Amino acid sequence: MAFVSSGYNPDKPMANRITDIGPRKFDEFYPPVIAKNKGKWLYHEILEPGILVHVAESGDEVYTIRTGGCRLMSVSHIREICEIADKHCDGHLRFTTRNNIEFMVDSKEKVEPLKQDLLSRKQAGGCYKFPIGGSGAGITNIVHTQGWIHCHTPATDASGTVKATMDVLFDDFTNMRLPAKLKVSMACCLNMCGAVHCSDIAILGYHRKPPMLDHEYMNKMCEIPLAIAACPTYAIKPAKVTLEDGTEVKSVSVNEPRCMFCGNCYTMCPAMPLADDVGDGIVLMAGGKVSNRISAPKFSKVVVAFIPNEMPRWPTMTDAIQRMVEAYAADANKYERLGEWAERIGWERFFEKCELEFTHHLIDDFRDPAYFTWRQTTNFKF
Amino acid sequence: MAFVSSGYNPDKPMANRITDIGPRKFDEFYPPVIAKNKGKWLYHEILEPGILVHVAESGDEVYTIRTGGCRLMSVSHIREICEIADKHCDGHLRFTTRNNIEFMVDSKEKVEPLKQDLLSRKQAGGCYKFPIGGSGAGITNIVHTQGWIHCHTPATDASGTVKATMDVLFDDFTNMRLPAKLKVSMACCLNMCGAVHCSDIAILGYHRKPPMLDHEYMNKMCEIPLAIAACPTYAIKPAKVTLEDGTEVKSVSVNEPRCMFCGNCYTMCPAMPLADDVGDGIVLMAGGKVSNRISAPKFSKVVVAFIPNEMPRWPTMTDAIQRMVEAYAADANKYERLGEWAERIGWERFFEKCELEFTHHLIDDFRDPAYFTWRQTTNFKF
Amino acid sequence: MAKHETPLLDQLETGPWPSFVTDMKREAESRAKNERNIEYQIPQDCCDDLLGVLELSFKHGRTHWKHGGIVGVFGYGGGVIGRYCDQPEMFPGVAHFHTMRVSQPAGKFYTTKYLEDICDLWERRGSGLTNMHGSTGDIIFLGTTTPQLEEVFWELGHNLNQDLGGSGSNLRTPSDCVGAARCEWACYDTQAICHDLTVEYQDELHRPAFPYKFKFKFDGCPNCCVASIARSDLAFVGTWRDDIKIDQEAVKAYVGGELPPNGGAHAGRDWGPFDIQKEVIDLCPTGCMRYEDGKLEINTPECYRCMHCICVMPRALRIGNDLGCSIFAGAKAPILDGAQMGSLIVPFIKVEEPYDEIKETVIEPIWDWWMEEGKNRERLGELMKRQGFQKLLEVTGFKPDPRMIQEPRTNPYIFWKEDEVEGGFDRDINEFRKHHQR
Amino acid sequence: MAKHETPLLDQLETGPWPSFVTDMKREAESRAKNERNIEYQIPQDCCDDLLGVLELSFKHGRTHWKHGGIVGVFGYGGGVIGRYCDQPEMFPGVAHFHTMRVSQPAGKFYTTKYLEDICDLWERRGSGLTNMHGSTGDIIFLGTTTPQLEEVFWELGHNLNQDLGGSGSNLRTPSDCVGAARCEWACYDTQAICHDLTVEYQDELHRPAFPYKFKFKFDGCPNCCVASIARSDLAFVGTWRDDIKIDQEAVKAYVGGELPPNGGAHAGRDWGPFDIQKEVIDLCPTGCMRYEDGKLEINTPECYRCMHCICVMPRALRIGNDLGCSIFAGAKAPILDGAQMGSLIVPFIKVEEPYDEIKETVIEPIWDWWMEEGKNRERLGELMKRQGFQKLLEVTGFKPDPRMIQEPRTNPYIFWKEDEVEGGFDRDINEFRKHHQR
Ligand code: SRM
Ligand code: SRM
Ligand code: SRM
Ligand code: SRM
Ligand code: SF4
Ligand code: SF4
Ligand code: SF4
Ligand code: SF4
Ligand code: SF4
Ligand code: SF4
Ligand code: SF4
Ligand code: SF4
Repeated sequence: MAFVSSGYNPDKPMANRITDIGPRKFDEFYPPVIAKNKGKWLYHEILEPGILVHVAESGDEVYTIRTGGCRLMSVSHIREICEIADKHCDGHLRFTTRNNIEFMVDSKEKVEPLKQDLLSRKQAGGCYKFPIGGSGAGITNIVHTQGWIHCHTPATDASGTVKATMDVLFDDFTNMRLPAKLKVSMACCLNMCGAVHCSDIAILGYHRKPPMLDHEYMNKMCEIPLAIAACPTYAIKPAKVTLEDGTEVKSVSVNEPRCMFCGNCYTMCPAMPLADDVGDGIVLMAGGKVSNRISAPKFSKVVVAFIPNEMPRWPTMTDAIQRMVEAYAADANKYERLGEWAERIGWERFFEKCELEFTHHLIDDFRDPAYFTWRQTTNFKF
Repeated sequence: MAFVSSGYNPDKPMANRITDIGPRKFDEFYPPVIAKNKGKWLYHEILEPGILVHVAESGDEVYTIRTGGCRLMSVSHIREICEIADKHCDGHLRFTTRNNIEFMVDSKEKVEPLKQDLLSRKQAGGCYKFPIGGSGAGITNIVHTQGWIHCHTPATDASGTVKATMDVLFDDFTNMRLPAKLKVSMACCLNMCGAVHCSDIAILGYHRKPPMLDHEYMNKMCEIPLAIAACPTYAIKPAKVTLEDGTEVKSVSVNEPRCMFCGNCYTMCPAMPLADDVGDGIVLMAGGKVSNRISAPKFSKVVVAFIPNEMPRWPTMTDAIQRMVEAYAADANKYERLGEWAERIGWERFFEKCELEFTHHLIDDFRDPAYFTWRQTTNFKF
Repeated sequence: MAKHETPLLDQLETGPWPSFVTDMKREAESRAKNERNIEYQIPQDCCDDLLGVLELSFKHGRTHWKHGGIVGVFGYGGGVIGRYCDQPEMFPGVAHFHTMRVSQPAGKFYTTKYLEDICDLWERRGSGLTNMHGSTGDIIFLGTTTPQLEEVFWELGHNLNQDLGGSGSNLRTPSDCVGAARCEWACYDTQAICHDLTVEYQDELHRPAFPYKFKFKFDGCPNCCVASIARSDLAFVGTWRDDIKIDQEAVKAYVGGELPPNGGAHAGRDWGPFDIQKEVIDLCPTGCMRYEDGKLEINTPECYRCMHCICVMPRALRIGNDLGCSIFAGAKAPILDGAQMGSLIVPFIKVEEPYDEIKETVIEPIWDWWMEEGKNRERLGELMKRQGFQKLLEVTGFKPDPRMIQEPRTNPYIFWKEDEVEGGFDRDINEFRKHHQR
Repeated sequence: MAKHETPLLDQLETGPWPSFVTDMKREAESRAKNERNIEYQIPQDCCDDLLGVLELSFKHGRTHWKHGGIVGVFGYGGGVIGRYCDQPEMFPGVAHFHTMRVSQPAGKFYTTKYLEDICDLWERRGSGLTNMHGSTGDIIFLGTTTPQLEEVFWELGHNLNQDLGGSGSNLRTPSDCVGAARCEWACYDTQAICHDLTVEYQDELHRPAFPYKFKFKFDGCPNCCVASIARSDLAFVGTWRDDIKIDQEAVKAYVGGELPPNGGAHAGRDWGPFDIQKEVIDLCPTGCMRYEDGKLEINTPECYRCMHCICVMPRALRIGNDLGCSIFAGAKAPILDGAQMGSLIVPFIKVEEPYDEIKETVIEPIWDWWMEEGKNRERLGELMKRQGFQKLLEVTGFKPDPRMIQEPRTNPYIFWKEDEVEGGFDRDINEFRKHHQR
């Protein structure tokens, strides 16, 4: 393959350079019905799962078909999306804040052909390319992170856990039987790139072993002071180490009981890897929310301390998630989010109803505010 | 006055010594109706403010008249209590957990004479000796601490503030018009000897100036290292100081912005007094509770950051307390405690309705958990 | 004629509430008169001088007491609070004015005989002023001189069969609610266990072996009339595990307006006719009640035992039969890290003499841990915060229970122990490097 | 024929949900075929190798990526995430595999023309794999080599009028909810301000001058469809100050069952006939609604604008007319001190172009403070925690408002400043000693 220059001249990086222009302006991209009725919408209705109509003061309508997206998306797939949008939507579309694809048309007649077209497209293994759903009181797409596709600190894979989970939750993507929306999110390490800390159900990758110390290379590959400074719990100290061959090298030692397995040291110093086949796995959290509807936003709570990585389909994890969804579906009141339900029935009942074991790991012992999560009233259920 | 020996011999302290016998056993002191029906009470009724009847399975009844007590009580006053108890109650009585005196009789006929006797007893200035009340949905006695009567760190007086407050709240001591019980408590410094941290309304003495440094005497009167160690905010450091006469002495310095005026240093070191006529005064707190009824116990919240000490009757303070009581009485639902009411209407409304100014001092800025008290939802009222 | 002018204090001698000033003056006068020819063992004018020093504080807005140093009775580390006046020449009667804490009887019932004996003793050997009672629960003897401490202690022990209470880094005098003695809601005998533990742990109460103070309080039910859950290192709160007993006829009587709701507690205002739906069913925090066709139902497993329905209809609803208590640990006042409410460590335990299970499986393992690990001046609640709830589970062997938490942790920062993780923490970096180049 | 065997990944090619594996294979195959004769600027088999490396991770349970060091485009401090494979010999196609963040248009509307241009560019100069979109909101170009970074950037700027997004200690790419473009509840134009601030603060977005990352997110109403309150340093959430507009006829239509509650969101189950009392009035968090005699009333001053009633009856209830937003500061993910939700710092502000008030009285004073006082890697929320909410009030000049707190402080530890206390802190100890002896 031959190098093809874009026009950029490495010797004169500033020549003809364009910077600081920002993104394209949104109004270049609005479909006409949106541009015309922006700010003048009257109401909406969900006609069937994944199909919405919004009605404007002008009487105009916009029909939206929401389809599930793998946010890890090839250009071939994007081109297919464009082909559909060209065919049905005058060349417009949008993505949602949860990585679904929305195809919009401006009249009811256009809905059915678009719908049929979308559902007819399948991948070789039988998966839908464009499943319709993710609206109303159901489960929408899982927002997730990089996982083993692109990051250096994941404790699990993102795309894989998400595919496995969406497959078992698929009926609730295409349906609206739940008491309220149920948002599932995924993040592959405790940096939690996303809003998993406020999701109805959250899948989190977590390490459980302190970093390995590549003593021989420590001082070659890393700025030792930076590695030491990176540790939030001050677990890393400088150390002199004698290698097998008798040479003494500068390295570090880790006070293991203080280590919270955060991987910050590895980010600063490649000689401190902490990934581990059995140490790493999944933490499940539940009961968070973001909206202010009825109750304030809430953080998700840890409900399963650890589930091993079981590739390729993480069955123990998806079973636990399904149990939570089913217990919630069976027991919550209409409009009640999962966390509101858990608080109403009490977490002691949540664990019972979801058939999850309560272990000591779930009791907060991290810093001062831990104390506020302990039970400080006789108001509990036997 | 001549020394009269009890029998104790200072030269032989162990001779004939009696120790570790503990308190008198409770059952020596039960009135017969209590001894007989203990554990077999069926129900109670408050016949009128301060007068209760408890009915036992046996059909026996015990009538209790609760009277207000100054817990700072002379032996002359106690003897008068005994005189009443001998006359009406076969020589028995009890004190409540809030320093009221309870006279118990075993039949209804005995109530009226006892009541008349109690109410007939007044002090020279017209104060009741034995006001009857403090029951049901009213205001009972204020639990309090030592104040200027006996402690070395008070920022206000206890008995004085309590007398002033009970005088303005007296109608609610003898009445039961409130939505629920309203407990007022008092503590004269931030050690908070009592349960003011969980009271519907709490009066708290608070210092606002760091300790004075009696450099000349510091090293003579104190163990400087102990003074330094006593400071919870690490504000005290050792220092060398040159006195007016040129001598250099060992002393301490205080990092004033770090000082939280807790007086721990003064407890350890008399050369660091912090009492001040204008610096000291009152903090008002509100909205705490202890019972688990309907809602969990709650801490009181600071609602007025500072009120100067206004001896002898603290009118600014009692006015603010009265405004809270009246706003609560007017607006709360039946059975709703003050803190439950404030949370239901929102603290923004509480300050309005009680006509209290909201100042920046009331925003928590003490350590990490402060953050949990900030508003983290759009659910607020304009 | 009063020894000191007290123009400010005098203004507290009017108004309806009893005046402590009038009462102190009464005692001052009684001492001045000394009609019974008592051999006062401390200055006869101590009450006058106390009024004087208090007036001065009212004038200055500052206390006139100094820290009391360490005074006490031989062999005990607590029970006495030393106190000196910072104007001893002006107020010689209270120049030394130590407080003694006298261990009150559980339930605070008294005979007049006992109180009179107490009064006689304290009038002779102290100021004749008391607190009935101190915030912890003791009878407080307010103000005497150092030489009198041993004398008072001797007389208490020899003549009144009465010991001192706690102060310092000791077990503090336990206290309780009136409970079964006169309350229909007591789930265990608060007086019995309060007394038993006080006597059992006399050594801990008198001789400082703890990192800091330690308090027991006993509440017969979740109404918490002695505020145990807010201010004791171990709070014992009565509870039950079975059904609330319902008398359907009495329920109807409440509904029909024949019985006053809440035992008449709201009689001071016309709240309108009793509405069981609004006042009970809708306020039940768990929504576990139903009133239909004149029948009240409670779905017991969902009930919090919050007492509300029972309080509102005491003649219709009664606590269950399977009685015991819940134990909460670590409550304390705010200094320093903010107040702590007690945290549930034992959801249910039977309260039966001789209380061996409570002593041996709860109190003593916790004390052992705290005495081992607690820093100087660190309360149990602070140790729990510092070392974590898990540590308390470890030292007691209690099973983790979701009842112990209000909600699970929101942070995933679980500090896994090496023995909990398959393969442990030791790994071979060179093995790893075979699969992951540097 | 695939370059690597992927038996584990192959098992993710069945089931109803779209398979990312199938999609990656599709791209791998498309590159292998290269029907359009593209001059691939990075290894043609990069998608094959990415499948291979992922299969290996599925086998080992460990990632095979190393930290990427600092790579980027000249003059920018962000927009690129460097990444190297730890098995470059086995997977040369992804040995260097850097990500580029491309600033998405507000609202995430696109024309197919634009997307196709993007695809053409990325197919030539990168892996042909993207994320639509990243968690912050950017279009993610997944994987290219270092030499291609400048080339892609050049083409984006010159041919597509398109800039990179943020990474590093910069302003991150702002993002918004669909808002007024297609939602009846938008209280301000989220796209307009999102775009305006992104353009206004390009320098802050591209050139690291901050202590750490900083995020803006724009939600048109309290439903928070872009989760601003949970994950942005400054969250702008639409709100209003006047009455909710009520169409009483439409209310009746809901009550009569003619209109589906919640816009049909609950159609998947038979929840029984709509009960306005149970489903709306009783669930209103403030109890400020009443439905009597066929008329719905809302007591506006008590309303939280929580959206519930509006969500349930979108054709009957509409947001008010006095529109603006509330601003929340400091939300962030848990690392390190636990997650933070945004805290209310501006209860109400108008959102009107050119947004001067928002920029000059909110954003910039806060940035000045944070740049002055923030430690390295300290988010705004952490600075607020460390220096206290009062400090934020000081630097912005906002008036303290009870709306800023959920509840007042429970501890009395107010750190009074010397100038707030009469007489200041300096006192004469000898003067004091005249009244208080040592
Ligand atoms: C398209 C999208 C906005 C966008 O800019 O892309 C959107 C669109 C709508 N949201 Fe949303 N929400 C969208 C993400 C969110 C999020 C963010 C998230 O999940 O990460 C939230 C907050 C989640 C949370 O609380 O944890 C969110 C919480 C809501 C709520 C509050 C639900 C609740 O019970 O708490 C409503 C109100 C409702 O459902 O009645 C709502 C309502 C709506 C309405 C009905 C607004 C309207 O009138 O058009 C839209 C259709 C909802 C539906 O399909 O049921 N939207 N909505 C997002 C679609 C994501 C997706 O692909 O599934
Ligand atoms: C006598 C005393 C116990 C003692 O051992 O001395 C006592 C006695 C009773 N309490 Fe109490 N409580 C007593 C202090 C308390 C305290 C402690 C305190 O205030 O420091 C509390 C907790 C306060 C709090 O929650 O902040 C307390 C919270 C209650 C409650 C719960 C009230 C609520 O609405 O939260 C009830 C139930 C009720 O009132 O229906 C209750 C109910 C009762 C009953 C009705 C119990 C009974 O069946 O006999 C007694 C009469 C109450 C009345 O007069 O209204 N008692 N009660 C205490 C009287 C103090 C006084 O002199 O006023
Ligand atoms: C006498 C009494 C107040 C009263 O007027 O009733 C009292 C008086 C003192 N308390 Fe207290 N406390 C008294 C009950 C309490 C309570 C209430 C309780 O026990 O239920 C508390 C709050 C609950 C708790 O334990 O947390 C209490 C929390 C404190 C503290 C803060 C302890 C903490 O861990 O937060 C201190 C400071 C200290 O220990 O250094 C303290 C310290 C003191 C000292 C010893 C002052 C000192 O710093 O050395 C006071 C002696 C005053 C004097 O001259 O007599 N006192 N103290 C109470 C004891 C009487 C009794 O035995 O019945
Ligand atoms: C790509 C993306 C995840 C994704 O797959 O979508 C991402 C990927 C990374 N994030 Fe993130 N974060 C991404 C959105 C987020 C979000 C969500 C958001 O912005 O709404 C958060 C939580 C919100 C927040 O900011 O608190 C987030 C919180 C973090 C943190 C924790 C920051 C903190 O203060 O708590 C780190 C750690 C760090 O900064 O060192 C981090 C670090 C990282 C790094 C740079 C890894 C590192 O330690 O150096 C990841 C690079 C992965 C890679 O190879 O590409 N990422 N990161 C998201 C950015 C895409 C985009 O631009 O659209
Ligand atoms: S969550 Fe962790 S592992 Fe996953 S992309 Fe973010 S930083 Fe990387
Ligand atoms: S993983 Fe985190 S806590 Fe453990 S040593 Fe590394 S930086 Fe420190
Ligand atoms: S509250 Fe403070 S000043 Fe008052 S008695 Fe207790 S320790 Fe002394
Ligand atoms: S008053 Fe408290 S905070 Fe201030 S110097 Fe003394 S010990 Fe420290
Ligand atoms: S705590 Fe319960 S048992 Fe004890 S007196 Fe109060 S109501 Fe009765
Ligand atoms: S005790 Fe409380 S929780 Fe139980 S039924 Fe009665 S009101 Fe409900
Ligand atoms: S946040 Fe509000 S305005 Fe924005 S899309 Fe969601 S519902 Fe509409
Ligand atoms: S928006 Fe929420 S608070 Fe306001 S009336 Fe509707 S339900 Fe009630």
